[in-house]
Amino acid sequence: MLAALGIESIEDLFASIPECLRYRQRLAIPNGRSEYEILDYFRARAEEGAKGYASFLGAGVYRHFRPVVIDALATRGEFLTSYTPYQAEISQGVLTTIFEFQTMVAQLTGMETANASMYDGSTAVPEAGMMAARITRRGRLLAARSLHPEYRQVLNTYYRHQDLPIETVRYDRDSGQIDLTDLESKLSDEVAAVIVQSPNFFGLIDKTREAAELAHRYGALLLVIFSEAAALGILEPTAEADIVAGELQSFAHPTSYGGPCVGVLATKKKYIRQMPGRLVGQTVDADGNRAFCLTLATREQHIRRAKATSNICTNQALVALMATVYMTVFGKQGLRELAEQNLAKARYLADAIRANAGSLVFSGPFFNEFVVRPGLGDSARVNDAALEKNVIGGLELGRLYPELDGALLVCATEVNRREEMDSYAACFGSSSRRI
Amino acid sequence: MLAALGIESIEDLFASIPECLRYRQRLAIPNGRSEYEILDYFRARAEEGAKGYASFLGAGVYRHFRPVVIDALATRGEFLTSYTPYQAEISQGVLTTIFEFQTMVAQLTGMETANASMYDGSTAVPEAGMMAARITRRGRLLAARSLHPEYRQVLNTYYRHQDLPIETVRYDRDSGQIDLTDLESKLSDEVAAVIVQSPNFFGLIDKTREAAELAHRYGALLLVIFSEAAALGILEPTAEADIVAGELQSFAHPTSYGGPCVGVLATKKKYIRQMPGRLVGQTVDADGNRAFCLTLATREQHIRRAKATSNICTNQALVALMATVYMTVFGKQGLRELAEQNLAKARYLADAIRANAGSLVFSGPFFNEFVVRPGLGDSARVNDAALEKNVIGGLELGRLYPELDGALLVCATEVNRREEMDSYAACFGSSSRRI
Amino acid sequence: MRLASGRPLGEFELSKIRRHQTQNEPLIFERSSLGKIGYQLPPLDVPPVDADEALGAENVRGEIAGFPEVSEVEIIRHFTRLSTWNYAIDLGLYPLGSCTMKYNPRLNEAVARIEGIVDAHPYQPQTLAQGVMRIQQVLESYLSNITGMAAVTLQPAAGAHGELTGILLIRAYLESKGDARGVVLIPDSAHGTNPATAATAGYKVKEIASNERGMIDMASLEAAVDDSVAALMVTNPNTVGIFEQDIARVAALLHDRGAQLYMDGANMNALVGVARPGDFGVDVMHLNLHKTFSTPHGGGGPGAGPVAVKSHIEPFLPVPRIREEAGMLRYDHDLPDSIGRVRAFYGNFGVLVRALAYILAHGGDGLRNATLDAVLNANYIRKGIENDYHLPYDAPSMHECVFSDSKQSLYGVKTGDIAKRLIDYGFHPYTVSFPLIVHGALMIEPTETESKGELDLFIDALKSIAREAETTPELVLEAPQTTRTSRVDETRAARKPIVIWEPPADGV
Amino acid sequence: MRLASGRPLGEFELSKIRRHQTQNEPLIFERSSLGKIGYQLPPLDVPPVDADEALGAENVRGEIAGFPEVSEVEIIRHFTRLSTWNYAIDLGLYPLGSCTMKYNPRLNEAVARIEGIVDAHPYQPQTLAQGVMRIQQVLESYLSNITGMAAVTLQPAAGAHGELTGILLIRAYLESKGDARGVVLIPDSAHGTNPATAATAGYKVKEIASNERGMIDMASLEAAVDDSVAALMVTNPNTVGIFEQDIARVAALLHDRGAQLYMDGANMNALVGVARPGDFGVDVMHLNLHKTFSTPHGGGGPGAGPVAVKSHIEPFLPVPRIREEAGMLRYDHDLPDSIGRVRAFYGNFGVLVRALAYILAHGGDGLRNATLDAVLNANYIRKGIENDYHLPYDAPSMHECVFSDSKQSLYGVKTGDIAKRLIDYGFHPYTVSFPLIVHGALMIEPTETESKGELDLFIDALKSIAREAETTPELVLEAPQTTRTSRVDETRAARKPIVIWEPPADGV
Ligand SMILES: Cc1ncc(COP(=O)(O)O)c(C=O)c1O
Ligand SMILES: Cc1ncc(COP(=O)(O)O)c(C=O)c1O
Repeated sequence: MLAALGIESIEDLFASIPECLRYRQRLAIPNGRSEYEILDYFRARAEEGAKGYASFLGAGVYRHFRPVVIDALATRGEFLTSYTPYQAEISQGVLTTIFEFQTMVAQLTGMETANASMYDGSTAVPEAGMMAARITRRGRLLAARSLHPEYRQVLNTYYRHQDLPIETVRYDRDSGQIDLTDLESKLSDEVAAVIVQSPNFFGLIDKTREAAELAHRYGALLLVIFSEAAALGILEPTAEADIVAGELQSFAHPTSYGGPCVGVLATKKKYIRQMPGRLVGQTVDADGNRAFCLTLATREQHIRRAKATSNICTNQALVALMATVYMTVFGKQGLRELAEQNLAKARYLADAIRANAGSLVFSGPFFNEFVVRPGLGDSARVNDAALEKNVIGGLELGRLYPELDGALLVCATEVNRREEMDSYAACFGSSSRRI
Repeated sequence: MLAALGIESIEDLFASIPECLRYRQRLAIPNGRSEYEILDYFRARAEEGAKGYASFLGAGVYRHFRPVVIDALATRGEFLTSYTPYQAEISQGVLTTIFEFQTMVAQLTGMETANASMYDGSTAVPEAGMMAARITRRGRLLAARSLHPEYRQVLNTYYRHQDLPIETVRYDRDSGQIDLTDLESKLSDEVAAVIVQSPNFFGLIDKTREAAELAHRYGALLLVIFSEAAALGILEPTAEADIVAGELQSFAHPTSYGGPCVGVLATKKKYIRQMPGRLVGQTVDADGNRAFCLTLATREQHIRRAKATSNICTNQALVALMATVYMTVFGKQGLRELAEQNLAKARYLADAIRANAGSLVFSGPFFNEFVVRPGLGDSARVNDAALEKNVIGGLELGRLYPELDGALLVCATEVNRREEMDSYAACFGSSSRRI
Repeated sequence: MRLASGRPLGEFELSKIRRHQTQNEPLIFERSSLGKIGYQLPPLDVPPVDADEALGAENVRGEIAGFPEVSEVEIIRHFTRLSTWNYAIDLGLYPLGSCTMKYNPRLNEAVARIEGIVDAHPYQPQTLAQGVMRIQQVLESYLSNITGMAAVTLQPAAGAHGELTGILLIRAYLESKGDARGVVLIPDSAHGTNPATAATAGYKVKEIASNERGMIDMASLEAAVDDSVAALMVTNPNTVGIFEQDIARVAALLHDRGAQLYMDGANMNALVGVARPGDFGVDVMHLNLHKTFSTPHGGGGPGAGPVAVKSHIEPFLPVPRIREEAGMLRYDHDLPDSIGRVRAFYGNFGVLVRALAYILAHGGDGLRNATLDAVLNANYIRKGIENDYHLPYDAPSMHECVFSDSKQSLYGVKTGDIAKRLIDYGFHPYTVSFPLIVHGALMIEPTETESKGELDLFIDALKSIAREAETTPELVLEAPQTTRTSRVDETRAARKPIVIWEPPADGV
Repeated sequence: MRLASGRPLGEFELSKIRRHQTQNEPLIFERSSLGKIGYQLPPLDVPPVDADEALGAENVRGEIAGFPEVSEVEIIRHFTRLSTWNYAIDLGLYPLGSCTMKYNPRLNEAVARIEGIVDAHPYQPQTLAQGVMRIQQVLESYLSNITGMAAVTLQPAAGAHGELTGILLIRAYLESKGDARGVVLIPDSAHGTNPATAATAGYKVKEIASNERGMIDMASLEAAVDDSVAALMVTNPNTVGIFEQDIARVAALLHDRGAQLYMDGANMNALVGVARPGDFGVDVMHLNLHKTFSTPHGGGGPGAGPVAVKSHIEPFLPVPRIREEAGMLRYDHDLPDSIGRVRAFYGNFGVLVRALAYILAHGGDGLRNATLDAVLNANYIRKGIENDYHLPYDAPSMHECVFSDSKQSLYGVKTGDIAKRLIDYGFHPYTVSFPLIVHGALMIEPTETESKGELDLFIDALKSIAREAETTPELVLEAPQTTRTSRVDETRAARKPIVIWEPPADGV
C-alpha cells in the first residue's frame, strides 16, 4: 500500500502535522495484553466490589430480572455494530425496532408520540424543560423537591447559563408528595412548566393530576418524570401531562454502576416539532412497501445547527432496543404482574421493618421504595449491621436531604427474596442492641 | 384450531392410543420454574463443584484458552438452531464451515481427506477400526496399551459382539512408548490395523512411524489416534498413517465434564468411500456458482441401511464449527506458539516436581503431560495436600494402570500459571513431611 | 481501465453483487494473507523450550501448509456472513419430519455456560463433582419417570449411539440367558439408523413389511419371530406418525418367544406425559434429547441419546453408574455384567444440562401440554392440505403427518421439487422421501413451537405450490429462485468428490 | 379457493416472498394475539397486595392498550428477522465519515458483563466500589495521557454531551475571571452539534469561513476574535480530514484575547499516539469513546464523551471527582467551583469499561499503530479514486478523505445516489453531504479495521459507479436494487409524520 501511495513509511502521511506538535514519546500505557489477561484484570476489579450481596438500593437505578433473550438478541452483530440508521435501505432492522420502541413508550406513558431515546432520565428532564420553554415561550421552571436530587443537579447545570431560572417546590412533610399550596404560590404566567416526578424520589405516587390542573390554570405545562419504569405497569398514566420524560433502565439494562441507561421523552402530537432527539417515522419505499426512516430532521443539529431543538446526536439506541425486547417479553400481562410483585415485596419489607421499630416517614402511597426511620440507632448503624450479613441496605438520605438525616430510602423489587428482606429488617432491631 | 379439526378437546387426537396404554397420572416432575429459579438451581449445583481451583488434569480433556469470538459466533441462531444441512440451498452457511473444518483437519493431520465429525475421540477409534477391517477385509486389531484407557473400553464394547478380536500391545517400561518387539510378535496377516496414540495417554510422542512400517510390512493399516489436539501445532504428522482419528475438544469446547467433544476421522483419498459419517463436498448451483452439499450419502445409514459404513447420523456439527473458528483464530502461527507454550509449561512443571523429589516414570519425549512418581509419600497424599491449596493435582493412575499405582499423570497447558505450578510442585515435597 | 483489485472493470459487478451484500464471502483459506494473525496469548511466564531438543527434530513439524492467516475482524465477518446463508428455527418454521425442530430456549445456553459447570473436568475428585453428578442423577430420574422405565444411562452421544447401546444391552442380556441370537427384526418404515445399528451390533437384519394402515403387520410378525430373533426395533409413533396400536401385543409376542422389544424414541414428542413406553412392554429404548428435549441441533449436533431400560436390563448398563449414599454421590465402576463404556467420560454432558433446564422450565404438566400442542399442530397441517396432497395412510396422525407427491407427480413435480419451492415461500422444507414405505413422501413435523399464524402461512404455501404444480410446474421445478444459492447439483458433488479445499494449481 | 389465512390464493405470494425468506416480519403489535405471554416470574414469596387499596383505585391503570402479547419464540424470530434487515461492521466496511466505524472486539462485551461490574449499583458503599472506581481512575489517567491534558471527566454520555460540558466549563472559567462573554466562534466546516451545543450553553454562534485549503482562515479569525468571544470550537483534524496546521497560532491568538480553545475530538483516531491536543494549546476537548475507542455504536449509542481539560479548568469539572488516599478511592463532592453534574451517577459506565478494555488490549504502541493504519487506509482510498471523483481540497488527508460529486452531477447523479448505489455493491455508504463546505460531499472514513482486500473492493465499487454515472446513470439513480427495501421516501415520512403504530381503524 505504501508503494501505491509512493511513500517510504506511514509516518510520511503525517507530514502535515508541524514537527513541533508531534508527540515523540511513547504513551504511558503498558504494552497490549491478551484477552485472557484483560479478563483477569477486570475479574480482579469485580472482586473489589459487592459480588453476592443482597441489596435494597434503588433511588433511580433498579435491580430487576432480565430475560436472557435480551442479551441473546442485543449482541447480534447486526444490532450491536451498526450505527444511527442514516441509510434507511440497509437499516430497516434498527429503524423498525425504534419505531416499536416509540410506540411502546407512548402506550406506556399514555402520550401520543415519543422519540427514539435520550441519554438517560437525568438529561431527559432538562431537554423536556427547554422544550416546554420553547412551546410556552416562557422562562421559569418549577421543579418538585421530590424530583431525583441528581436529576435536579443536572437541571441546574443545564440552566445555570440560560435564562431559565428554576425554583423548587416543597414536598408535604406528612405525605411526601408535592405541596400544592407551595406550588400554587410559586406559579405565575411566567412559568413555562412544572416538573413533578411520580413515583417520586421517595417512591411515592405523586399528585400529578392536581399539579397539572394548577399548572394549566397558569398556562404552564406539566412535565411528569419517572425513574422507575416498573411502576408504569400498574400506575395510571397522567393524561393531563404535556410531556412525560424518564428513565427506562429498569426495563433493559443491569444497574451497571448507573449507566448506560435509556431516557425517554413522550408528548402530545401537537408538540412533535418541538421534540428533541431522533424520531423514526413510517413511510414507503419505491416499491410501495412499508418502510421506516429517520424523520423531522429539520429539528436536529445536523440541519438546524444553532437553532436545533437539542444538540443530541448519538443517543442510546442499543439500550432502547434492549428495552423494546424487555417490554415485548413482559408484554401486557407481564408488566402488570411485575408491578404487583414489586408492590407486594416493598409492602412486605416495609411491614417487616416496622415490626422492627422502624417507621415510615411519609404517608403517601408508595410503589417499590419507601423512606423509613430506624426506631433505635441511626441509619448508618442499621446498614453496617446489614453489611455484616452481606446485605446492602437502603440509601442514607442525609447527604441529599439534610432534613431527612438518619432516614433511609429502601427499595424492594421482584428480585429480593423474602429471607433477604427478613434479614435486613432484623437489622433495624438488632442495631439497637448495639447502642 | 380445535374447531378446524372438528374436535372438542386436544385429547381426542390421542384416541389412537389404546386406553390401557394411556398414562393417567401426572409426571413426578415439579411444576415449571421461571428462568431465574432455574439459573439459581444450576448456580447452586456449580457451587458444589471446583470453582476457582487450579487444575493439572488432562488425560483426554484439556483446559485451554478459548477466544471470546468462538461463542459469539457459535451462538448465532443461524448456526445454533439449524440442523444437518439436508437442504443445501438454505444451508450454505453450515456446509461451508464444515468444508473448511474438513480441510483444516486434513491439513493438521497430514491426511488427504477428513469427515464432518464423529461424536468424540473415543467413538472415532472403533469407527476407524471397523473402517480398517472393511478396507483390509481382515478381522484382528492391535491396540497399544498406551491408548487412552477409556477409548480402549469403548473399543472393547463396540467389538465384543463383532468378530473383531482386539489384542493389546505393551508399552516399553522405560520409554513409555509402544513396545515394537511386542507389536511385531503380535502382527500377522490377519491383523487389519494397529492402533497407536500419539501423544499417547502418558503424554509421550509415540513411535508411529516405526509402528507404521511394521504394520505395513504385514499388510495392516496404521491408525494414529490423538486426544490432545494442541500437540498437532508442533508435532510432525505421521505421513505413513492410513487413518488418523482423534479428539478436537482442545480446540473448541470447555472441559464441560467431558462432553460435548468433537471426534475427527481423516484418511487417504483412496479410502474415502469407506469413511463413516457425513461428508461435505464442493459442487455448483444451477447458476454455476460454487456451492457445497452433503455427499457420498451412499455410504450412510439413510441410504445404505444395514450396509452403511456406520450408523452415525447426528454428529457434533456445532462443536466442529467452534473448532473451525478456533483453528481460524489461532491459525498457522498461533497453533505453533500455543504448542510451544504448552511444551514449555509442562517442562517447567516437570522440573519443579523433580526438584521436589518427584521422578519422571518414562524417558520418552512428552508434550504437555507426563507421568511422575512422588519421591516421598504417595500420589494420594500429594493431591490431598494440593486440594488444601485449591489445586487439583494430576490423575492418579492406579485404577487405570495397576502397574503405575502411586504415579500421577500431570498436565500443564498455557492456562497454568507459574505460581500454580510452583504451588503444586511444592506438594510433592510438603506431602513427605506428613509421613 | 484497471481496478485496484487488478481485475478488469467489466468483470467487476459479478464479484461482489449476488442478490445482496455479504453474499460473496470466499473460503477462509482464500481470505488468508501471509503473516496475518487473529490470536492472542499471554507472554510465556516460564523459560521457553527448544522444540527440536524437547521432542527430537524428526518429531517437529514445519508450518501447516494452507492453514488460515486472518485477522479477528475478518474472522467475525467471515462467519457472520456465512451464517446469513443459513436457515434456522430462529428464523421460522422448520418442519423436518422425524427431527422435532422445536424452539431452543436461550436460557439453556446461559445455564450450560455457568462457571463450575462448563469448566468441570471429568477426572476432578468426586467430592468436588457433586453438583455435576447431581445433574445427571436428577435427569436420569426424570427420564425414567417420563419413559416409565427402571433405569437410564446418559452416556450415548446421539440417537443412533443410543440405539447401538440399546441393542448391545439386549445382546448382553440374552447372552446372560444363554443365547444372544442372531436376528433383529425391523419394520420397513424404520429409520436408516435402526438397521445400521443392528448390523454394527453384529446382528442380521430382517425387514417386516408394514400393513396397509402403515403399522406393523401382526401376521408377518408372528411368522417372523422365531428363536433366532433377538429383538424387534420399533419406532412408536412410527415414522408415518402413526401410533402402533398393537404395540402391547407385539411386546407380548416377542416376550413369549424370548425376544426383546426395542423402541426408537425419536418420536417421543408425541407421547411425553400422555403415554409411557414402559407401559407398552418396551424393554429398552433411547431418547433424542436434541429432539424431544429441545437441545439445539447446532447444524447437526451435538445431541444426546440416553437409553432407558427395564430392571432386567439394568445390570448390563454402561459403566460407571451413579450411586447415592448418605447424600453423597459416587461412581460405581464395579459392574461385572456391564457392556462397558460406549463413550469416554459421561456423555455429552453440556447437552444433558440443557435438557434438564428444559424439563425444569416446563415441569410435568408443561411437558404434557407441549405434547398436546405438537400433536394438535401436526393435525392442523394435515387437515389444511389433505385436499391438495395425497395422504397414503389415513390412520390418525400424532406429532407428524406424512403425505405423498402422487398428485403432483402427474405433472412431473416430485416431493423434492415441492420442497425446494417451499424455500421460495420462506420455509425450510419438510423431510423428503422418508419413510421409504411412502413413495415420494412429504414428512411434516411442525412441533408445538409453531403458532397458528405460522402454520397458516405454511399451509397456504403448500396449497399455492400444489396449484403451481398444475398450472406452472416449471416454477416449482426450477425452485428455489429467491435464495443466494440456486438448485445445487448434488450428483456432480458425488461423481468426483472434492471434500477439502486445495490451493489453485497456479499456486495463487 | 380460500387459504388458511383467509386470504384469496391469488394474493398469496406477495405475502411471504420478498426476495428471500424472513423478509416480511410484521410489527410486533401486528403479531400479538390475545393472552399470549413470553415472560416468566418466580411465584410471589410474600402475601399479594391489592393494588387499589395500596395505591388508591384512581392511581391504578387498566390494561396497556395495544401492548404486545407474544410468545418467546415469536420474540426471538421477530428480532432475529429484523436484525437481518440491517447492515453492520460485522458484515463489512462501514466507511461513515466522522463516525469512526471500527471493529468492536467481542472481548469487550464479555468484560462489561462480568458479575461484580455489570451489577454494581451507583449508591453501593464506596468501600465495596473500589473496583469500579479504579476502572474510572485508570481510564481517566490513560485518556489524559493520550490527550496531553491535565484532567478528565467521564460523566458525559456522548460527544455532543461532552461538547456541552466543555463549553459550560469554559463559561464557568471565564465567569470566574469576571466575564463569561457571549460569543462562540465555529468554523463553517464544523459538525452540527458544535453550534447546537454553543446555543444550548447560552452562547451566540459566529461562523468562521474556511480558507481555500479547507482550513481555518487566520485572517478572518483575527478579525473575529474580540473580547466578546468566549471560545473557538475547532475540530482537528477537521471535518474535511485535514490537520489544522495553524492550530498553535490559533490557540495563541485566542489566549492573547482572553478566549479559550475548545477542540472537538471526534477525529482523534487520526492523532492518538502521534500528536496530543494538549500540546496544541487546546484548553478543553471531548473524546468519543464509541469512535476512537471502539465501543459498539449499537445502532446509535450508547456512547461516551469524556472531556479532557487543562489544569486551569480542572476546578470546574463536574462533581464528583475521584480522589485516592492511601490506596483507597473516594468521591469528592466538595467542589465549590464545579459546574455541577451533567448526568446522574457516573456516566455510561458500561461503555467506559469497554473503552478501557480496548486500551489495555492495544497498549500504548498498539494505539499508535492503529492511528497509522487508519490514516494509511484513508489515503489509500483517496489515491484509489482521485481520478474518478473530484477532490475539493488537495491538502493531505488524515483519517478520512472528502470528495465531491461535481463530476457525476454533470450527469444528474448526486452524492446521495452514489451512496445508494454503493449499497448494491455490498457496502454501507460514506457520510453524505457533510461537511457543508463541500457541495455534494462524499466523506469517507475506512478506519484501521479494513484490510487492503476490502478497501480494493470498495475502490473498485466507487470506480465502477463513477463509470455507471456516465454510461447508465439510471442504474445509479434507481439504486438500491438489491436490497429488501428499495429507495425509501423520506419526504413523505416528514410531510405527515407517523411515529407510532396505531391499530387499523377497523380494529382488526
Ligand atoms: C426415527 C429416528 N431414529 C433415529 C434417529 C437417529 O438419531 P440421531 O440423529 O440423534 O443419531 C433419527 C434422527 O434423525 C430418527 O428420526
Ligand atoms: C465531528 C463530530 N463532532 C461531534 C459529534 C457528536 O458526537 P456524538 O454523536 O457522540 O454526540 C460527531 C458525531 O457524529 C462528530 O462527527
